[in-house]
Amino acid sequence: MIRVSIDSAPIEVAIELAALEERGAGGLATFTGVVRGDDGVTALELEHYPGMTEQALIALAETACARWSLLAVTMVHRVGVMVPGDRIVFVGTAAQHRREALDACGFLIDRLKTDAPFWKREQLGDAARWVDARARDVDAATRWEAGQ
Amino acid sequence: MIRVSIDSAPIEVAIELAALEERGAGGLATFTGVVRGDDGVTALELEHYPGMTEQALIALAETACARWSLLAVTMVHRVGVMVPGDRIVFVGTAAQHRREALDACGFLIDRLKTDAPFWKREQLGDAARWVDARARDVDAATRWEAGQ
Amino acid sequence: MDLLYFAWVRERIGMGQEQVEPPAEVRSVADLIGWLATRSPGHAEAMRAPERLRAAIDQKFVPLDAPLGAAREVALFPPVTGG
Amino acid sequence: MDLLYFAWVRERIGMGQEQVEPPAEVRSVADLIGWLATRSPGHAEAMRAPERLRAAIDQKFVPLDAPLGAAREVALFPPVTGG
Repeated sequence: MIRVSIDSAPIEVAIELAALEERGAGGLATFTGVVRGDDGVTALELEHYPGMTEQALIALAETACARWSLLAVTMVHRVGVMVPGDRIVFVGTAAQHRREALDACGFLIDRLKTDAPFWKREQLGDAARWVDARARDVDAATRWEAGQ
Repeated sequence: MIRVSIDSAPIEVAIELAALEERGAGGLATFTGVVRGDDGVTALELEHYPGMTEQALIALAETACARWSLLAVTMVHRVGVMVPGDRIVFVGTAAQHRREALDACGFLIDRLKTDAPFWKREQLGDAARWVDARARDVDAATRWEAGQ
Repeated sequence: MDLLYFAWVRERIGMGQEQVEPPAEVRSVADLIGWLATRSPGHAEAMRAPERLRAAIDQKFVPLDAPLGAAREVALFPPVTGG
Repeated sequence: MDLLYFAWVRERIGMGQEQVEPPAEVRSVADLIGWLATRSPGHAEAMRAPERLRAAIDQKFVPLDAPLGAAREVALFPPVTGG
């Protein structure tokens, strides 16, 4: 079961987890990304490429399902305006065995960072800046290519 | 912040997650283990070594905090009688960076399996059997020694 | 051909999408970027540093030297920063 | 010395804890296991295969050849199976 959602509404982790648990798995791994208030950031705006984003997330989930034995994958990304403390992304995996759930979860969040068309703009009081892509995100995504 | 709990009450993942999120981290990783109904298992009973168990989990959490930059670690293990579908264990980590949260979460669940004094007894209708330790759990715990 | 712009590419150009009919000699994404740079000062500013741009053809990421082929939708944007 | 038993060790012995005063020649956990085996048929059954037993002294895991030293609490149990 693959569930992908891109929505401007807050991410409801308890609901996402309950849906994953219903798959009867022995292990569930999750990653939740939260907007940080570092460096005076007052708000974060997420832009995306409607249509392509959903396809990109589904393709990632399918890749994970081909690589690990998974019962369910959930990927939820919030878009629009958020404030520090808001959840921006949730990735959850369900599997019979913990290592598969954990590895697939790590793979999905690493690859989401480089393979899905989202762009972040930070608001710092009256000023705004587009967030630069980070080399370490590319490195993190690349490590999965070696079959690590 | 380290939170360790061993309790016969159901594990409330939403409450545990909310407490982790309050630490202001950028990333939260969790693992939830659920009782499986494989092979006709009708119930699972968890026995532990009161006093030592708490110490063992706190020691693991402290080891993780020394190895990764973490804002919070939560380890909750249920004991007593459970049925398939019940959560048996929850591990959650909060960190500024996702890789630290994810790696620490994997470390904690792998090492919990070998380093904390819990014992599982499966009920299969009228019959009961103590679950044997698995070599692959020892292997999974050992991989963290090489600094992987 | 439908063009889509995102993030600061969109802001510099001043619009999120437009329809264009590039001449026949515009064969690759890189050619398209060069041609777009001549359309307005905003386009020129957005296309000024092609190495900072990324592209998708028909909603698939492609390198800048990818041929446009029969592309119906081409998107130009900075490196992605989701998650 | 307080002894604690868990899981099938507890079941075979028929109790979860007892107090014992082993003789001076019982110096290691392995010695203790051998000595306990003589206390009752249940103890004998529980201690029959020492390689299947694990131990803790004063709530720390120890190998079976660990010296008892000034141990106040010794626990014997099968390999752990939590998580």
